[in-house]
Amino acid sequence: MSDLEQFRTEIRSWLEENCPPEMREPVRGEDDMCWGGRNFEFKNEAQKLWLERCAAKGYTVPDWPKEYGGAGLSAAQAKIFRREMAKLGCRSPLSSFGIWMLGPALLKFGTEEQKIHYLGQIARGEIRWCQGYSEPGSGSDLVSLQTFGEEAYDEECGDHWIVNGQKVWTSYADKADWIFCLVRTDKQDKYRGISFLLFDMESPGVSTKPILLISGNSPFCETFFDDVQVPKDQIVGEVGRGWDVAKYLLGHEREMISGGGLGDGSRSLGAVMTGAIGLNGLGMLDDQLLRAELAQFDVDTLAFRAVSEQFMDEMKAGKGHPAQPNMMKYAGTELNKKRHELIMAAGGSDALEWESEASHGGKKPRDWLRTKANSIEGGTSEVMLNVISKRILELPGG
Amino acid sequence: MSDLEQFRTEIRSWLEENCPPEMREPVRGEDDMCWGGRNFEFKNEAQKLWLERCAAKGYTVPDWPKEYGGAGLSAAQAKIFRREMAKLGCRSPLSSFGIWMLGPALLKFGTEEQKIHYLGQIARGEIRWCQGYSEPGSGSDLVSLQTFGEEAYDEECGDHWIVNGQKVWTSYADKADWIFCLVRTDKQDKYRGISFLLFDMESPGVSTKPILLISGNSPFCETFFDDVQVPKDQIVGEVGRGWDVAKYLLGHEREMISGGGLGDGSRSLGAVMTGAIGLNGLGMLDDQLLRAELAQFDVDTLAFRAVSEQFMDEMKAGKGHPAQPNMMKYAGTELNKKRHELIMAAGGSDALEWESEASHGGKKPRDWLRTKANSIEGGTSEVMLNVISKRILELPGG
Amino acid sequence: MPLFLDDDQSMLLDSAREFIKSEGPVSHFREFRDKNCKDGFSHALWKQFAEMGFTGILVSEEDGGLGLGHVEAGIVLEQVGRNLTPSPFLTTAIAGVAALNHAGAELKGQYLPGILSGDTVLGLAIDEKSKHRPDQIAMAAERSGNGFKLTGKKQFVIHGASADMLIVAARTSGSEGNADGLTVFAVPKHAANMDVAPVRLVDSAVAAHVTFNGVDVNADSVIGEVDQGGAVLDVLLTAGRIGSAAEMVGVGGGAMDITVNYLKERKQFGQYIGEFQALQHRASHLYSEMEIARAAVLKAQQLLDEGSGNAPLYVHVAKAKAGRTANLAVREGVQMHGGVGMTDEYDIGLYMKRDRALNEFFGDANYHANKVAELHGY
Amino acid sequence: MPLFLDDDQSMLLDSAREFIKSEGPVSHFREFRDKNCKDGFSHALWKQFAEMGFTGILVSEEDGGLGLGHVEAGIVLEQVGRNLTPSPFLTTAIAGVAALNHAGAELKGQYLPGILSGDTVLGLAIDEKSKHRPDQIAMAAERSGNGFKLTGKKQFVIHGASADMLIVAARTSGSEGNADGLTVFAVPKHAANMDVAPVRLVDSAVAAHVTFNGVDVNADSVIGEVDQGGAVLDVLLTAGRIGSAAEMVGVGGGAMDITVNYLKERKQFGQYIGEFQALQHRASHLYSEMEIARAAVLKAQQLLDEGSGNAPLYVHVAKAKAGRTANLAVREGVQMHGGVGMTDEYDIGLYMKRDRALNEFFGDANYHANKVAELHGY
Repeated sequence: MSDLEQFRTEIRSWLEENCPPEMREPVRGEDDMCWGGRNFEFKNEAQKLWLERCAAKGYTVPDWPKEYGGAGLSAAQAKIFRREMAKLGCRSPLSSFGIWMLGPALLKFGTEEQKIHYLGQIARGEIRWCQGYSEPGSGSDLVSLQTFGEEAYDEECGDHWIVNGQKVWTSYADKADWIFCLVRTDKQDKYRGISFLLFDMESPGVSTKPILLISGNSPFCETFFDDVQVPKDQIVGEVGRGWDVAKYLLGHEREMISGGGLGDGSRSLGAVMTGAIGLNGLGMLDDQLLRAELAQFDVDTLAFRAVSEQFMDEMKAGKGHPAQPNMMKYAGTELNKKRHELIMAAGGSDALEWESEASHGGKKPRDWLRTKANSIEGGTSEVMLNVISKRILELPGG
Repeated sequence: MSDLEQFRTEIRSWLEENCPPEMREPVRGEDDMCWGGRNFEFKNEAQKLWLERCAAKGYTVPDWPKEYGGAGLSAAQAKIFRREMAKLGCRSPLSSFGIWMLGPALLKFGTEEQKIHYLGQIARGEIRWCQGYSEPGSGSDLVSLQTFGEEAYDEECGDHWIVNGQKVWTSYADKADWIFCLVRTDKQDKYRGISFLLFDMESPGVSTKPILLISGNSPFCETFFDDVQVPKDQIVGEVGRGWDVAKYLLGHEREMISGGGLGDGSRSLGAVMTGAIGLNGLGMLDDQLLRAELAQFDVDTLAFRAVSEQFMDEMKAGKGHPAQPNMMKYAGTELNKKRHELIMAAGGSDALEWESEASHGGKKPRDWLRTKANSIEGGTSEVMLNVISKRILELPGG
Repeated sequence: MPLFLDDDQSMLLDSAREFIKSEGPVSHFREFRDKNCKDGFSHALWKQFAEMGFTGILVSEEDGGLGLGHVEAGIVLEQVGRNLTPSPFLTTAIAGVAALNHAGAELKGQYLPGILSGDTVLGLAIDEKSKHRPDQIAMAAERSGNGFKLTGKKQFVIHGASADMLIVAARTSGSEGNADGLTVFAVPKHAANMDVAPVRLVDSAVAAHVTFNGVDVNADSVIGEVDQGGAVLDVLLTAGRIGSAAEMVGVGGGAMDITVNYLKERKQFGQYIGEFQALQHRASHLYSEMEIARAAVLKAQQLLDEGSGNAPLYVHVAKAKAGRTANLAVREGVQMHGGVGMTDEYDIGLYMKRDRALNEFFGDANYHANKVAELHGY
Repeated sequence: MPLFLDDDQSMLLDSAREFIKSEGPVSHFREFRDKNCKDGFSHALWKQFAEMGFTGILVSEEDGGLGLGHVEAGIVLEQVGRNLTPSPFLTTAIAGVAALNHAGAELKGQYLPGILSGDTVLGLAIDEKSKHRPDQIAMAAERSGNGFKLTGKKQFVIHGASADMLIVAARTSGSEGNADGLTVFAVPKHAANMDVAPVRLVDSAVAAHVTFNGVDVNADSVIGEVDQGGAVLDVLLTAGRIGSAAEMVGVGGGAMDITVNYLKERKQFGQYIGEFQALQHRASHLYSEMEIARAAVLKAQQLLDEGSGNAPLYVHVAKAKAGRTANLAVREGVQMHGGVGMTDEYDIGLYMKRDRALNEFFGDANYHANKVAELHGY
């Protein structure tokens, strides 16, 4: 048996032994995931146990190096690990912007001290991170950032910046422990003047205000900085080069969001709908036009699943166009929006209920409305299309 | 009985008496229409007879004034006339760019002499006109015209222009008797420097070269002008104000082309397809996804038919936004392209045949390919959308 | 008749636009949503609708109404949609009255005056499944005494908990799927053995699940003829369909207008986002679709008012086209607003929610496109 | 196996790209179209395909081929599509060989050597209606003597008039619609009572209507088992479907590339039309769809070569997705070219014609999307 086959059987048996049954049920939305952090309340004992067991083996970040809290798996092993997780329906032990976004940036740009310190915390789910990019009046346009960090010195915290300004669309800023934040440290240089800072959300001068969304939820906040002191060593990359870090990191954010296109696991959306709609005398979904939309959607979803697999494989192998994440983000988020439009259509008047118990407090309509942000957050679809035309198709102008 | 009802019965009986049976069969493409002109060969006696009878009554241009060869019908009467023609399936007695395009421009900008002379010829189908707008390198961009008319004088033809240059996309220039043509008469003023000239295609120095299209047909030509003499009185509107005439006239061209969206008469495309595809056990078209596309298309077509009726009524009443023809042209041509995509899909491999007798020499694929020009000629869909955003939505910039 | 509003209709449009904009604007919707009141609409505004004469548009003159048609009803409904005005107007004064016009003098006398005065609200108990399937009504109405006993479930009954009377379609003979055998009843509120469970919907309207556990109704409560209720149901559904189509034209048009305005105000990368050609073209395409949808709805209204045989076909076309177009308008609207489009603070999201509910109400675009295919024999 | 080409496959791609670009470019297509030759393809080029080893890709090594798979076949087919190369490659070396691999030694010996040497061409006589409905094959094959007598009509038989042998699916038992009862025959050219009527298609390929007026074939001409031909037919259709999908990815990709290049060259209103954001966004969307379609096709090819149970599903997905995407590519391509896109002088129109034919070949996107729904039980 090949080493990889050997590995596969080991992983399989470890997962079977260690993944609690509750953690093999499909996730019911973001509230149902494990986000970790100082103040996180586990939904149940199983969720806590699953995180601890995975963290102990480095399985919260299987392909990170061991010394940074990962399991040091090779690309091939990591792929097998994900496959086996999927086969058993195991939930991800830890959902975290630290893993998805900050981690990759630290691995590339961080100092050895930063990697050991921050990546370890992330891998163990000790610190929950949020992202401070967008500001009022600069949604897709990050170079117009206003939040400013002024150099200062005092006994207590030595060389530091004093940060003042405001961010919007900071995901779960009210629940996060630390923030990674784009701050202007030089007012002259539009691009070079931005630095990538890390700081504790409990620092004096930090305050947050949740934004009420059309879904009725508030996953995002406005975040205010009033003379927040940030020590000089809490920077990733060089001073004034935060833009490089941010761009690299946006790539990962786009991959992450594009994942939405895959929907919940491998089931055909059309097959799921047979219950709600019923079949006609010929065994076809009893809503001809909806059936046609669903068939088309299933084709698109399965095809997108293929390109996602290819994208991952090419990334691991260092192939593929560097701007490809933009395409994935565009296609994946548009597909996910379509998915929820179809879920609403199939749900009919039941899916309109906003608060009732039968509707689980309006899960369908709230999820549907939530997906409308997919093609806006982390770079709008329009920005993705701009990037594709410039960097991949190399079309002129703009 | 109201006057209009009276009129309706009169028209009805006139049509029944005078429209030959051959002229009540559906038209089989542009070759099957009556275009008139010096060298036109009538398909059959009925076609000739139908033209003569209508021309005698002014019914080739029912709503033009009597003195210019029309029947002087009111808006309401003209609408009834069209309705009754449609009900009996009567063909249009005369298809003519003179009627559709030049006529309206002459009615608005022409001198009394020009109206009597040219409109009469058009109404009687004596002169076939073509349009000389586009030039190589200026497709949608008419202000960059290069064809130049230089002022000159000689005994024989008095004050005149000497026209040199080249046009493309001149419809049936090889069959047309006269051309209405945009010519630059002032090299300085980009907009004001263009004049709207009329001249005989038999004038010395005019030559044409048909363009072979992907449909295998050549309805368009390249047209070359080499020292063509054009008398000064053969201009519509003022010297240097041809742009106003052209813009006004483009509106009419756009209406005309938008008509394509209505397809052939009032039949549902889906209903037409039942023959080719067959029905399943539930009496539904036996191709579920095609059926869904057809149902959607029939909805769009019937809805477009409504907006066309509204557009006509509003025009006759002097209501409606002046830029509305751009919307009609955009929507109508896109719809017509969709219609022929569906006809090809329903036709399957039969509809791929290019020369066979069974396929009438590849009528379906050639018609399909022909429609691809609908959204290009007379202003591309992209230009239509630009105009809508500027003139109707009043969006900034560009 | 030309396919645009005549002078009287244009005058009605002006007054409806003025009135609803000032009395029932989006802020009015927010107020009633946020106070979370049990009815989900303002009874005071309902009385004002009556004072304006709107509630009598479809009521004949001999019954004290204006005796106008679906074109006039649509004029008011488009403004209701454009302002997201929460109101029982569509259910009560349009679909409900259309049915009551087929009722006997007694029932008319019982309910029309209250509707004309803005005191009475009606609910429509038609749907039994999550999707609109009026040809599959299964609810039983069995003869008992000189009346009937109703047993079954209804859902998506808008204003059901606030309604003074429910119009209920039930089966008095034949079996599910039969055209004949349906009967339409007027069931007064608080009828015994009737359980009304209100639920808040995505657009903050309040609908009810209504359970009939053997509800007794007497013979006088039948609207139209016993076993021939299919005809009455058609009239009710037709009025509801063209009415909701008109309201969706308002929702889509309103969403388009605030979005186009946003494109003219919002700056990114140092220019107005309305200067970006990609957005210009999408906005222009949306404009084109909205014009087509509006014309299709007006055409269907005129055909209905003429009593044309083409009316049923065009009503399906209108609901399908208006549904798809309004949906396009709100999706483009939210996307073009970007981040703020996701916030409750901006109105565009409210239009998206309203569109979703209106699309389902009286059958969605797929349902009606399918009917268009059926009517054409494929 | 990672979802991208391995080193050997990349090498094959390089040589296939080079070879077809130089030997079978669009100018080659034009040449054979304009000389209006009866076969519609170059026999010399077909021999070169053989010399390159392409015709043996799906032939096992013991039969003298390369014993490679659908991924390798697709690599060549994408280049064929990209260059619009007229060739019997798909019908003969892919779909035909896939069927012959299930034939007995005698039939193999009769035809495979000629295919490997580029002398033999096969035709596929499957479709009987204008739309692809292989589950409704009605053509009769009745036992007569120690063989069969074929009676019926076939159409859309590409290269049918040039083919040395036709692979014919007919019914030896059961009735239309039955899975069992089909048998696949190898019918040599010039068989008695067989009428072959060639027709030129929109893409200038030559297809045939074939009429069988009691054509006698002996028992040795059966490919696979009598009455069990459904299995052979599946293999043939699967190879044809994934093959035509790969070719369409080439057609769509080629159309996209020449269009993107045109956007960089053509000026209007004083700027490159590629600077217009509306066109940029549409081109970028097209790129995204092409990437997805290409990945779906490769996934299906890998699953087929692995013998995975998911392969049939993904083959339907691949043909449907490639079909819709290539169609989008040629429509956008012609429109973005503007007027010149309508002229025979420019190549983009040729891609549009080729796409139309390939979309129909082996079932169009609607057919395959419908199958995806059926496989999922709705």
